Amino acid sequence: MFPWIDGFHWTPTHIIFLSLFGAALSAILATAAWGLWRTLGDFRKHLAAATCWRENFGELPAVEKRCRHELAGRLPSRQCDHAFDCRTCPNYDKFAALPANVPASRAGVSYSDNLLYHRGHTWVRGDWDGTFAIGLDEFAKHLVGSPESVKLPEVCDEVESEGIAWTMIKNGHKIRVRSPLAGTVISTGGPDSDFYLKILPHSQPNLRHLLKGPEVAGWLAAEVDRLQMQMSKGKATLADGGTMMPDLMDAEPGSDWDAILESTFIDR
Amino acid sequence: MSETALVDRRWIERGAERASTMRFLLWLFPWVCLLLLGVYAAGLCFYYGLNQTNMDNRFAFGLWIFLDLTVIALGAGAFFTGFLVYILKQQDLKPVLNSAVVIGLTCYSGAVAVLMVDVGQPLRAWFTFWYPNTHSMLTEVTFCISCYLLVLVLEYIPVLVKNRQLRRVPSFLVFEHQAHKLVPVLAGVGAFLSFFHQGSLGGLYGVLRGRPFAYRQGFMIWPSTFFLFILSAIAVGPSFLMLVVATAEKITGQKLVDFRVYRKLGFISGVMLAIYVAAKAIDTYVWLNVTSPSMGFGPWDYYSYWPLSSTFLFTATVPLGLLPAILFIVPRTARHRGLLLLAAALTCCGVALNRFVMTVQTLALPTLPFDPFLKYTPSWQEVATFGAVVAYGVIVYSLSYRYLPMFEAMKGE
Amino acid sequence: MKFSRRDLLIGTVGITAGIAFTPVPWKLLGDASIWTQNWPWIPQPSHGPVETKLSACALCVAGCGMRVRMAAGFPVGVSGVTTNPVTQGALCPLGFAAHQLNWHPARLLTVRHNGRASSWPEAQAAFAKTCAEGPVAVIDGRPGRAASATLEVFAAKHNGSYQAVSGPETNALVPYAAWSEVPVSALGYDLENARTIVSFGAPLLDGWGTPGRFTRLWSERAAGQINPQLRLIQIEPSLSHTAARAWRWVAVREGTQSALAAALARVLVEEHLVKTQGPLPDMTLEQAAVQAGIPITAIRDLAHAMVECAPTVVITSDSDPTVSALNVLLGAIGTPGGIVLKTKMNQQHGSVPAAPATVRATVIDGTVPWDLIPPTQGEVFRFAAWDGGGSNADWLLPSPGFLEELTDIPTAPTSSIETYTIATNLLAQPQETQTAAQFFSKLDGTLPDVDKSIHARCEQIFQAKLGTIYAGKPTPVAQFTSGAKLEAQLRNGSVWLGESPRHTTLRCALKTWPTAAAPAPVTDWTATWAPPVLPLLAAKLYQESTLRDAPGRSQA
Amino acid sequence: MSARYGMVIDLDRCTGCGACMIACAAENNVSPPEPRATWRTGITPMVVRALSNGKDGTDRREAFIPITCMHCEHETPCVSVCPQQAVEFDKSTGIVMQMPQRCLGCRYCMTACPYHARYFNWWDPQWPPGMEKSLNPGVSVRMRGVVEKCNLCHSRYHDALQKAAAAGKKEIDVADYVPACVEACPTGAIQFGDLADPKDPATIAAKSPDAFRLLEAIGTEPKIHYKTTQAWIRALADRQSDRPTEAPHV
Repeated sequence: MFPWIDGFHWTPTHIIFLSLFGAALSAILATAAWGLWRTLGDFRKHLAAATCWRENFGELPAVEKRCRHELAGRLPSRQCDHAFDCRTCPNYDKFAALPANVPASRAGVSYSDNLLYHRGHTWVRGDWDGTFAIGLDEFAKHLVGSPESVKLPEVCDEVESEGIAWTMIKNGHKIRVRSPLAGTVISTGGPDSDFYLKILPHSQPNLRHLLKGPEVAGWLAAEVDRLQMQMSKGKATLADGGTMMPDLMDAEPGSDWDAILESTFIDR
Repeated sequence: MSETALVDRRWIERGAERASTMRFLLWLFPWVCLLLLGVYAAGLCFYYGLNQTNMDNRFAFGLWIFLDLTVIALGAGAFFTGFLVYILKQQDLKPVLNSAVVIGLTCYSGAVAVLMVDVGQPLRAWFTFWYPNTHSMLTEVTFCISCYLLVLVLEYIPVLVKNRQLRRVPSFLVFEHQAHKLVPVLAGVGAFLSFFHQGSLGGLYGVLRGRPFAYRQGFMIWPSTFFLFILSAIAVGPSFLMLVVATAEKITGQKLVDFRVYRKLGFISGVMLAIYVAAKAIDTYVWLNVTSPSMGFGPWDYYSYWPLSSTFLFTATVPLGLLPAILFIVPRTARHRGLLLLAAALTCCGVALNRFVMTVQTLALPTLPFDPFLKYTPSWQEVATFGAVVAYGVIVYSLSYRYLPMFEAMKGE
Repeated sequence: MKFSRRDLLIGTVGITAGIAFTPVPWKLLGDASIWTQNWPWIPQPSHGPVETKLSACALCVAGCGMRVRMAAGFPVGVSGVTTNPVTQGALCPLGFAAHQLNWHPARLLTVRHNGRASSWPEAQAAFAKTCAEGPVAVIDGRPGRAASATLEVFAAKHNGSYQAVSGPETNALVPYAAWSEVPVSALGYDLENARTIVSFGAPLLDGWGTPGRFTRLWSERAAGQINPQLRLIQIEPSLSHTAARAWRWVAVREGTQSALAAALARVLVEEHLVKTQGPLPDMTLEQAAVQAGIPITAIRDLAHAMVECAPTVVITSDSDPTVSALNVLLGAIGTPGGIVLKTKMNQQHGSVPAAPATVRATVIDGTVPWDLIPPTQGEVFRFAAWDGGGSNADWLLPSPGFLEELTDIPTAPTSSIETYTIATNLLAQPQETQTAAQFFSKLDGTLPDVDKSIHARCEQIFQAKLGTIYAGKPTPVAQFTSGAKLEAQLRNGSVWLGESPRHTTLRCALKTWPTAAAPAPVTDWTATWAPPVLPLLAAKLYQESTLRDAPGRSQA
Repeated sequence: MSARYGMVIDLDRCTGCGACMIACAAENNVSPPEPRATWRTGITPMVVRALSNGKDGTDRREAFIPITCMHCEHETPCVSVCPQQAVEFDKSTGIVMQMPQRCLGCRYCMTACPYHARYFNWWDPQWPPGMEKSLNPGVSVRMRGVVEKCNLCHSRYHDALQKAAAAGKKEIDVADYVPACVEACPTGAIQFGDLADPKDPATIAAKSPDAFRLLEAIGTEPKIHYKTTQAWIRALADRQSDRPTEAPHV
């Protein structure tokens, strides 16, 4: 195969044959190497979480990709094509200007107007000192109730936007909660305190991708419907009059929580 | 739901309808047994040597080479579908692409595994790369197949890491994301390699000047069988793919791909098959009237021994070649799912028969005038190893179907 | 720093990638394939000084000259000796693997008594005891050797009997010996001068007599010629190897060769194809033809073909006198190209006193064919180098194997000229083994010693000043200045060839047409092969190829 | 100058004794057969096979044909197919060399050989204890799983070369190089010589009208020639248009 090996002759066949296969093989290996290189690059550039999120978003069922403006009733129907990242959405302002119409009561669960909500059922609260508190919203709380264990990042750890902020274990289900924004963890709370994480973003963050006001109502309503659908797959009972009963996971162990949690926390 | 079932469920696509864990295990059980038996048989061959087989100095190749040639032909769907989707941009074939990759991977890895058992000194296999004789078709085959196996692995990884649990490892998912952009390159290289080794597998016999039954004239260094094998492989690949998917649909009771895909695959098979049959006819004519007589061999020397053998040539070309081609192409029949699948089945049988004739019949026929016509029946070890490859294919495909998004493109977006 | 799953993954990938860049996997690859090239369970040839020595093969009566290639003191290959006037460089197929016989699984290296392991002292004691009780019968398979003398003397001393058993070729000569009142050992076939040879089932091209002698003759004078100088007519029921290559093959019905002989005799005499007038068989031509299953016309043609090209000699595979009688009619006895008398120099054998009824012990020499079972009560002491299976003796006594015994080789039975060869033992005799002669000498020191008798024989040849010594080039004995020189030459593998035969002295009268004897089975070279086992490589002929059917003898 | 060693085998002289087979096996350290070995799995680099005219009864004729590697001169089938150069055509002698140590055991060369002169070691070679002392030091033992065939007793050629070199000659004395089978033939039916030398008796014999080669039409230019005066044997050299005769014992 190589000139220094017994039996090698500088014949045309040798040269043509080996160069052909050399080319093919190097093409294959180069491809593999390139893929690996790009992967490492993404990690270095902190794009990994975003990439994963985009991959996952791409495979969400259509019904779970609804645009916030549709949820807010500003549009009849629109699918998000920016992976829920309204910061990059060119049409955002155009639609945001339209009037919303969602009766606040439509939401099956309570929410606060001065919190920003993430589709992964976390809320964000900007504090005076420029840090941001992150917590689970009511919907998620009702679902999970009191988790058996919570695994929070260490202080000073970095969290990526759409990356996994913390994980909880409940009835043997591992729940991975997405971080609504990127930054450094400066303190950690938990189920008992009123927040889970306090983080300090690297720069003044753009929070446009988070839901607020009527969108939240619409979104939560939609979520409750979804929940209802998924649970009724097991046996058809749910909260009386649309308000959710607490600690559903304990109350209804029979349901397909696996699927429910996945769609709730958008974690495939 | 039991604990294992729960865990099992977590590895399955969200919202995917799959058989219960128990049923799945029951389905796997016989195949696993077959696989283990085959592995044991192969072990015997490694430990005691090839005297475990019924091959001999005259039947130096046997069941296994037939298996290799057939399986690799059937696996051709992988490269050709990839070629169509990524190079010729036939996006509507995307739904079956993943299963094509899985089929290809199993076929090729299976074939290579059997080859390793088939050689007398497996530990010297790498000599072929170290001291390659570039004039040998077998060298070409070895190089191509090992390179192409690499390609298939690289094509399979993205499918693999799409598994619900594996994808949670960010690096996997990111790699998948990046690798996906490069699949066209792989598809291109794969096509190149496949064209060559499918051909070389034909050349393997076509160059045998000492075996006038197999020897063919050709173009430059390539005998006509080189091109015939490429054609037949391309023809049978889509058919086999279609057959496998249809079987999967039957077993799982789910609609996996749209019927349009079937028709498209069928049409490709049909056209290729038609070209192949025509080429084969010309080749046979030239061989029987020019090539073979020039070496002192007449048709009688091939077909006088074993009455059945004379029908092989006809069977492989007409009922198992021309007929399916027609079924595939004529719209009235192609519209009919049953006929389409029948045609696919016929095509697969036809190509298998052709490979059988090229490998086994070639060796059974005597060359020396005072030689007898030889018979050979494989030993149980050979058969078991054969079965193991089939089992291996079924198992890998089943696992992939259950745990990987094989037909993701079907998800209504 | 905690160790996450991701670290593990990257670690493994890194390590595997890294290992590929170390020499380790490549070295392993190389070593693995080198290992396959010299597996410990595959023997390697022993290297050592290579030399070529001459000796002779003492495994059968033919005693062909052998050129032996020795490496590290062991024979690693044998071939014929081209300067040997008898074999002319030929050997039988089995000869080429004879050097492996000494390691044959059936090799006998322990004294066995009724199947149980025993020892030489015990055997000695047992034999001494029986000797004391009564007479001893000694059976010799190869009379005329130096060792034979020892056996004979011993038998005489113990008022026992010395019997010489003879092979098919010698037996075929017995009728002529009887009719012309000469010892069988004095007769031979003058093939070199014959023009037509009619063989009744004798495997002339398949191990008959001395390999090389007739085959050479045939290949030079007959092979492939439409009208050959030497016509070989093979009369045999089946198409044997000899029949296949014969000038003419006559398929005679099984066991009816004496009938055919009778028919031929009638045609020969009645149609005056021969000078002699009889005697004639009482069977008519028609009867004979019917018996033999051959049309009369064919028999006539055959008879004519026989005499067309004289001299003609008939050779039989067994001692059926009715067939032998044809030679008398043909006048092929005592005439060139017929049955001739060798120059008589050696003392005669064959006039054998029958074994007394009261023998207490029978000693069978290692040269006796394995399947010979002596018709005697009393203990049987059998010497053999290989166990032919089916123990047919009370005592099995290991004797030296191939090239392990110094012995001399008298004239081969079919030869028309006297020869003398010495088979020097190129290998040391294993101490587990003894020849019958050595066994006797242990009991009785006064017996003639083999080495001495060989010396005496050489001296005799030197004194007679007859014949020629064939070493590299032939030298007449007369030119030798000393017996010692001559003996040295003979001991180095040369051959002594006597004077060419005298024809006139042999006369043979036949009063009446003899009566047929029971026909012996047709043989081939595996039958004329004396050892009870064949070399393992012989299986190439009948197991690994379709050339021959497996011989009936034990492959051990 | 390069030699072309070959043979002319006179089939009329072959008595089918098989001496060449055994001499060959002994010379080349072929092991005694494994009990299960048959004519299809055994190792007989030189093999004598029976020919017949296909008739029965008294019309039947039989002959014998020694078959060994034909050392094809042109487009040597086995050389081009070997994937890893374990088969080599020696340009200086015309001998087709097989290198067992290089062989992978794929047996492609065996399917390529029209004369079936190649043999695969289906079993490990085995000798009874002690018999390895009788092995020819000039030839190495082949292991299980590799292909072997006639190398025209290459070790003898090598010895002849050394002898010539010792005598300060470039070319070997033809008398010094005689393959085992040639030496063994009791009827001198096998003529061995340098077919490139027009004066060599073998070359002359190969040109005689009785001489022929097996399957000449295939065009591999075998260097083993045969000779016979018998028409029916000659007829078996090439394919006839009618049904070929079956070999006996098969």
